[in-house]
Amino acid sequence: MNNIKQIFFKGIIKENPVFVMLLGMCPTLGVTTTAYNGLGMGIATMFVLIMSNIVVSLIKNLIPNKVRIPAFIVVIASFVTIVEMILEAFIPFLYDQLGIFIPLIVVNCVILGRAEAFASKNNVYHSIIDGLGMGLGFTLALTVLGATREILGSGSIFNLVLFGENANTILLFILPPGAFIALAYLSAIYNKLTLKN
Amino acid sequence: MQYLIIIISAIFVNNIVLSQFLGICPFLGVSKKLPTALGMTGAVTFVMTLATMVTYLMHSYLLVPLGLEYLRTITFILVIATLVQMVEIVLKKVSPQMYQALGVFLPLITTNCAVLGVAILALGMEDATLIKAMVFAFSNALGFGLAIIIFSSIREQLELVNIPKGMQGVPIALLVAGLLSLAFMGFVGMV
Amino acid sequence: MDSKIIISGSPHVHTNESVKKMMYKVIYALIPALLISFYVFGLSALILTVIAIASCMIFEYLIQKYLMKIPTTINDGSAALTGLLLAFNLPAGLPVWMIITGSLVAIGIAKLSFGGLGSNIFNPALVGRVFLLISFPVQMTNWPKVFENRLSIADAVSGATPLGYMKEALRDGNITIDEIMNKLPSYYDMLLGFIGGSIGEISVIALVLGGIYLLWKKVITWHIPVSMILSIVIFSTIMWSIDPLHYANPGFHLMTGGIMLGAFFMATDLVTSPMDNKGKLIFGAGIGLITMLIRYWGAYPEGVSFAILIMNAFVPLIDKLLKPKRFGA
Amino acid sequence: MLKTFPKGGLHIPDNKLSEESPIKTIPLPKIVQIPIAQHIGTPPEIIVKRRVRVRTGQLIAKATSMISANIHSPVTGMVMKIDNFTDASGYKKPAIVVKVEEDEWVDGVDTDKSLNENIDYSKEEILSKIKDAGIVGLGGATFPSHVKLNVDNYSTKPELLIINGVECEPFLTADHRLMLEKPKELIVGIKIILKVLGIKKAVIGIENNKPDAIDILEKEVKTDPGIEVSALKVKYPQGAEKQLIKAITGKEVPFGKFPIDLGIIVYNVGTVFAIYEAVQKNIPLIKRVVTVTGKSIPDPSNFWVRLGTPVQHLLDMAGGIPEDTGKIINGGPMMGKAVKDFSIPVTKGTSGILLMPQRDSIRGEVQACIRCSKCIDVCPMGLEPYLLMNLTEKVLIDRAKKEDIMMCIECGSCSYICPSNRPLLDYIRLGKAAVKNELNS
Amino acid sequence: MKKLESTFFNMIISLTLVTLIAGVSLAYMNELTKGPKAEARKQKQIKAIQTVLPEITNDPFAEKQAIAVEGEKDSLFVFPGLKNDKLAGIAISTFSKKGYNGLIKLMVGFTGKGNIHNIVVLEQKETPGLGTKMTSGSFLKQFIDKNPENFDLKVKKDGGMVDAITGATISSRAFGDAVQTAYNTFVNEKKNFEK
Amino acid sequence: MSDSVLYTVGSLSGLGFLSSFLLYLIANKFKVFENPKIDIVEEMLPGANCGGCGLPGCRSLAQLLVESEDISEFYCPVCGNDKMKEIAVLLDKSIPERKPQIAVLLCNGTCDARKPVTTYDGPKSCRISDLSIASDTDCDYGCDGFGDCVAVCAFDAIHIDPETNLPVVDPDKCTGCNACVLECPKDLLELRPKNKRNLKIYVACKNEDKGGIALKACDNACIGCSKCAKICPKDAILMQNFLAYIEADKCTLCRKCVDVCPTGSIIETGFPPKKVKKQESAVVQN
Ligand SMILES: Cc1cc2nc3c(=O)[nH]c(=O)nc-3n(C[C@H](O)[C@H](O)[C@H](O)COP(=O)(O)O)c2cc1C
Ligand SMILES: Cc1cc2nc3c(=O)[nH]c(=O)nc-3n(C[C@H](O)[C@H](O)[C@H](O)COP(=O)(O)O)c2cc1C
Ligand SMILES: Cc1cc2nc3c(=O)[nH]c(=O)nc-3n(C[C@H](O)[C@H](O)[C@H](O)COP(=O)(O)O)c2cc1C
Ligand SMILES: Cc1cc2nc3c(=O)[nH]c(=O)nc-3n(C[C@H](O)[C@H](O)[C@H](O)CO)c2cc1C
Ligand code: SF4
Ligand code: SF4
Ligand code: SF4
Ligand code: SF4
Ligand code: FES
Repeated sequence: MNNIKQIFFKGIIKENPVFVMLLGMCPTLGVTTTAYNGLGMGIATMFVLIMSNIVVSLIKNLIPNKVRIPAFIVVIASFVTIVEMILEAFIPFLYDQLGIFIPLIVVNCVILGRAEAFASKNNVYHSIIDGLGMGLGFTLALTVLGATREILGSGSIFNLVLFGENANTILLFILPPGAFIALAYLSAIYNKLTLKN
Repeated sequence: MQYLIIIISAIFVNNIVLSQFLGICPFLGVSKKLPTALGMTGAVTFVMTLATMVTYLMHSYLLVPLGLEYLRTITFILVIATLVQMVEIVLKKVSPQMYQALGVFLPLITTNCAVLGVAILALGMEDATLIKAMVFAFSNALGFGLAIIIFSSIREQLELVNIPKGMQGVPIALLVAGLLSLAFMGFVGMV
Repeated sequence: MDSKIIISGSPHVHTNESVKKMMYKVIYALIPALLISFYVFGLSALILTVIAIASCMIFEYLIQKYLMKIPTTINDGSAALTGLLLAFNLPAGLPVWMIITGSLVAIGIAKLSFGGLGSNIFNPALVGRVFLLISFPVQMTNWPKVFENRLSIADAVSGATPLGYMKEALRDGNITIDEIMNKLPSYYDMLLGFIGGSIGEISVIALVLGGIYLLWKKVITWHIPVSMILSIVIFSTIMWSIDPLHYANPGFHLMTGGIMLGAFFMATDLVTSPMDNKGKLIFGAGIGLITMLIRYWGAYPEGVSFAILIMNAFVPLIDKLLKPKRFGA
Repeated sequence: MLKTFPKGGLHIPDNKLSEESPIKTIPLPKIVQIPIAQHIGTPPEIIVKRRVRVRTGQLIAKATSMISANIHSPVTGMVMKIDNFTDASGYKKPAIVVKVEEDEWVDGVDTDKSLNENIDYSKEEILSKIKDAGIVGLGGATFPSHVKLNVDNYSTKPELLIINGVECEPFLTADHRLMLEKPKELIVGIKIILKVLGIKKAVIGIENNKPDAIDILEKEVKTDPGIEVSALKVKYPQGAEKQLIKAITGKEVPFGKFPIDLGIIVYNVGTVFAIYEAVQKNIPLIKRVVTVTGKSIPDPSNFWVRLGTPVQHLLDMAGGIPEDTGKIINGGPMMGKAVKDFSIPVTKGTSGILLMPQRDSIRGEVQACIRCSKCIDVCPMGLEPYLLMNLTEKVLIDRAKKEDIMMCIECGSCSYICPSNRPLLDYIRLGKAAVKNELNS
Repeated sequence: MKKLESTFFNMIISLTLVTLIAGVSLAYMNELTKGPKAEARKQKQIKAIQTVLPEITNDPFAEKQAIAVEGEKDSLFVFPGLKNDKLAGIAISTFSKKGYNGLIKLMVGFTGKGNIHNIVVLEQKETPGLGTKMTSGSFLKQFIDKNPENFDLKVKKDGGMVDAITGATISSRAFGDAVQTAYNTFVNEKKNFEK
Repeated sequence: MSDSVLYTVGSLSGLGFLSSFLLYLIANKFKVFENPKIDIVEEMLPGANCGGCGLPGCRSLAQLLVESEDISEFYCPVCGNDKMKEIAVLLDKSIPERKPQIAVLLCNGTCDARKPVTTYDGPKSCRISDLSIASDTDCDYGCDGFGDCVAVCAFDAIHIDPETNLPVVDPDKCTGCNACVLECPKDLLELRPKNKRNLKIYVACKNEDKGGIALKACDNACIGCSKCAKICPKDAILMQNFLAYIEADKCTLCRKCVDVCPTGSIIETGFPPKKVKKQESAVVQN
């Protein structure tokens, strides 16, 4: 039981994909102009992550080593395509916002990384937990980053205006340099907090 | 002239790493030393151009005629994955040194979203042709190279100064990337 | 230290020069330009300068003392200089909280995050300025008209910088350089500094004077200013001779915007420029080239700040590739 | 245009306080302490025992290997102890302590002060005389002179002899006074060396801040077409062999090579005088000129000093030890070594004793490098001292080696100029030691 | 179970199989979402049309018409809105390429008299915080109920009547330009729809 | 089934077929062998890259362990015996048992015992200060106290005690990696056997001067009086250069020598307090 807990929480804190492993940086930086986008991206990624973890751990022994990566990628890509279809059909607003980063979920290093490092070596149950933990860690990081950038850059949070429409906000934070800078300081804070524990 | 615009746009104005946010993982990961950054640039340039060529052809002559655009993601990534793995196997044999230097990052080119991203973006260009797509991919790879080379030389220099404890490692790397991106904002509007 | 015999490695003598003295020399060199800006923009320029310097020094003190927990270095004059140069790069009348934000970015992000004096890659004052420029484009391009509202701090009447005006006019098309030039201040005004712009960039004469003082005192070397100005002159002369109707003459480019401020005071920042003399020449030339690229074809009317920051990024690479010639090699 | 070396170097206030003071012969001290390790190479083997009486000029330690030099007793008296004593290096090393009784010279020595101009020895005789006399370079490196002079060891033919009269260190005036007072002897010494080398051409390099020395020597060489005096622009460290060669001939000695590879041999004026005395008068190397100086010293002077004389004795002769002494430096302020106390003996390599007042002795607070590139500008070897220090500090010794740390001649110009008070040379020395250790292991 | 070896046969079979299964499931998913996807795309436009037009009863999509614009490859789309078979207004999907970052796409609704009923921004890539303010109510409000016949769609700086977004004159200009194009089309096409 | 489904399945599986086919061809043509065990072993090693094994890093050790026939020469002090055995079993090789060791400081020249006679004014580094001066005290052999050893310890096991200005080794953290021993320019650190209660007896001095000179420099110096050597029942104490040295493998920890030492330079640790006699040992708690 303890084991399960460990697998679950390590994705959120000890091996947080964003702050610790530096994986999946592109969507992390690219879509987090608002908290909502970060959350959406996180959930979409989490879905793909869990599903592909399941399938990979199921078929891990059927796949010879040399075609391992292509095979895993096909699995992942299928789920991404499915997410893409679902989003386009049912949440078109988010689909537009996330843009090119939806197909790029395929190459989000977190997913292939987990498939390679965890799911291909563990059973289905553990893989689900791992996917859930990692996915939550990822979602959390994206949402926090999105929120930070949205508050500083647009003066709102989850599209809720905080300072009035004409307030001067620090535009830089919703532009590319701001993404890097905000994440830099968030991870500094993260380091500080986790080091203390 | 239009090629020049594509090139300048890809390298400076819409730099793939600094303003498009593609390929950040290798950008942060393999940039601790200048020589590895150079190796990575070479690998990415090669894979990116080749991949864009193949995917472009596949898109125009297979997917579009058959009405299968929705398979774009899966087919592209399959092609790229296969390609990278082939490059990896060949490199291991031909130049073990370079293989050593790039280590785990060659397989990571597969999951380098820059490659897939550029392949997809290349389709969206106005009046796309095969040559244009390839020039686009090539110059984006150069943009990646420029960014990662500067970045790694900065990181090598930072090895020699005393970074405050809390900023060491990831934060300072991200901060440098941020300031680099800030500086490159100067190029906006140029094309 | 008690009166024991002291032991240390050679050499046992040292120059009189110190970091602090160098920083103060730069500050002295900036005083003429500062006085002109007080004369031109009045009270609001004074407020801007005071707030920028004070907030830079306070941030340096607070961050070093409470966040980094290291001895503070506010006495070495570098924070004050950063504050002064930041102020030089801002328009008079900028809201106070924005000035303070700029100081925080300059000192906190661009300087102390890297470890403080000597460790930073990018020029702190310019990072502060560009951060503000991108974040608050409206306020940052709101230039008070010269000699108006000098004694009040009420909302100033906004004017334009010569470069900004030219860019806007050229974008509209159907107008030639000569027509634009006629509407701009005279060269005489530009030389003295009676034009719109950031408070420190306006007076070419005062800045050149300060630059000469620094050269004389050997705080800076000639390499960067000369190569930077030369490359601007060459590039703008080429464009001007190709199409004099749409590209202004080199003299205009030299006298407007932050070229002199950049060439003598900001590109020459020791910390963020190359060590080697050949490297300095390349660095300067690169700044000149990028400045003109941005002025001609970029979104911003003025490019010196960005150009310096971009070349700052190349400094480690230049340092790596260009080394002094070893004796006997 | 005066000649000088082009890259690097700097001007340091030269403070030649003892410039006007003629070289005095001082009374013998009560005891002398003669360290065995006085030169580069293997230390000689002690051949006297405790409680044995030795005479002035008697051989007391015999050269063992190829690069080694004899040591002679500088006084007459009883050997009291043979033990380890702290020397200028700060470490305890073997030394012979002799209680001084009188000054009775060994036989065959010509103590007559008159000039002897006739060189009637063969090349081989001269060489063995120099070797027997235990002469080593007195310019600083203390490299055994007979080794350097033995042209048969080299594949390149010598073409030019350079005499180093630069004395670029501030404060020191020993070479300057020697050139003023013994010009004729120096010329004879030069001729002796030329004879051994089998060449005709010699250049005496003197910095322009010693115009009187330049005048005197120029007068002396008028009759000798082969020897010329070259006045040089004042710039530290022009006295360093490689820089001097560059200044005079325009040639650069490549890293890892010796001047002889360019056909050049350099001797310090002090060495030349020692060679003159050894060959013409049979006097072994038991004394040298030492400048005793410092801003607070009552009477800055130049002395003829017997080797082994404690520093304390010299200071007594120069007016006593000032109250506020902070540093005792064996040598000049740029290259000299700070020593622990006044009991340290004068050795073959001691060109001066400099006392620094307390307030000048303490180093300024070390600050971060502001990349001002001044250290690069002054480095005469074209190195990047700031980088070498940083690399050593971060223990990146391999990289430091690639950046040519071993080329550093330890002139100290970089530490002198650094506005941040960075201890550049301290770290470079450490880096060099680390590289050497790595080579050994 | 032991892992399969990387033999020729195994490699080909397994990868082919994986792709095969992926293909089947994707095709199936595609069939499933095809309808909703098209519907979603349509809904987006319909919603925009409904916002910019007064109350209508018809399906404007049914009578959609493409109108070519001079010098452009893309065309405008005109959606007539009828209330009880009478023309209530015309929605025009228009665009301008003069935006700060290129294309700006709007849906502009005109009442029969040519008054602007409402405007919706369909697509824009302007700089966040600057050009993007064109989607805000305070900027759009100034166009509502104006008739471009007497409301000059140029920005004030250029002698028109539009209050530009501060710091984003270019975007504002492009916005006005797109509305102007729509209005021109409206004037040309209006009679075709008046029954 | 519609055409589109057919096309989808056809083209996708065709692509899959093609990729695997190509991959197989290329993989066969460019085969390289790299022992996968190296990775496995490397993962088992601590990854501190401390150099305790005498090699540049953990991977080098892993490679040697895998590739050499005889691995008895190689030992990672950080892993300890158990882990090394585990690796040996994995590789089907055998290794000899090694005693765990811990670093001790052979100097007890505390601030009180050894007064400085000069002031050193230079970079705070033992190695650098040693380049310009043997010591700022009269003892040439003692600790400089600038903590070069502290900086080099990858396990945070050494700290300078501000009271004594001497480094103190934390017996729980020290892995016996030897890094500090190699680093100290004065050769003052030595690895001695580690046992359960951290029982140790050793001479904490390296001063080779004659007794009188040594004592003048430092109150805690070994003066080479040989009393300990005489009393030692196991002949475990070696006298050389006016200095005693206790050989760890002969010493039975009987503590006889401790009592006879007139200067208290023999240090005992880990023993229950004796009837109060020599308490100098309390100064160094390692
Ligand atoms: C290890 C060593 C070997 C040397 N070998 C030679 C030699 O073979 N030939 C020679 O002419 N000088 C030789 N020298 C002497 C140097 O050329 C030079 O004269 C001496 O080191 C003093 O120069 P400096 O004070 O500038 O270092 C040697 C010096 C050293 C330290
Ligand atoms: C930095 C530096 C400065 C030196 N300055 C002098 C000097 O002023 N006068 C001098 O005779 N030798 C000086 N030397 C020593 C010379 O390089 C060289 O050792 C000497 O001239 C060789 O002659 P010698 O073998 O007779 O000593 C200096 C060496 C160094 C490294
Ligand atoms: C990074 C950046 C982004 C900009 N984005 C826009 C934009 O989205 N829309 C726009 O009209 N102007 C934008 N501008 C400003 C234009 O370059 C130009 O200065 C401005 O539109 C005209 O100035 P004004 O509106 O203050 O008169 C941007 C400028 C920069 C530097
Ligand atoms: C010649 C000279 C120019 C300088 N220019 C700048 C500058 O442009 N911006 C700045 O923040 N500091 C400047 N400084 C101060 C100092 O170098 C700067 O704060 C460091 O970059 C901080 O590490 C300058 C200093 C000198 C000596
Ligand atoms: S001490 Fe070495 S590095 Fe410094 S200036 Fe002299 S030669 Fe150059
Ligand atoms: S002189 Fe000092 S501050 Fe200047 S570059 Fe060299 S080390 Fe740095
Ligand atoms: S034990 Fe050695 S390395 Fe450690 S502080 Fe003492 S002298 Fe320095
Ligand atoms: S104290 Fe010494 S031996 Fe022990 S772990 Fe630290 S460096 Fe290694
Ligand atoms: S997510 Fe883009 S490279 Fe990793």
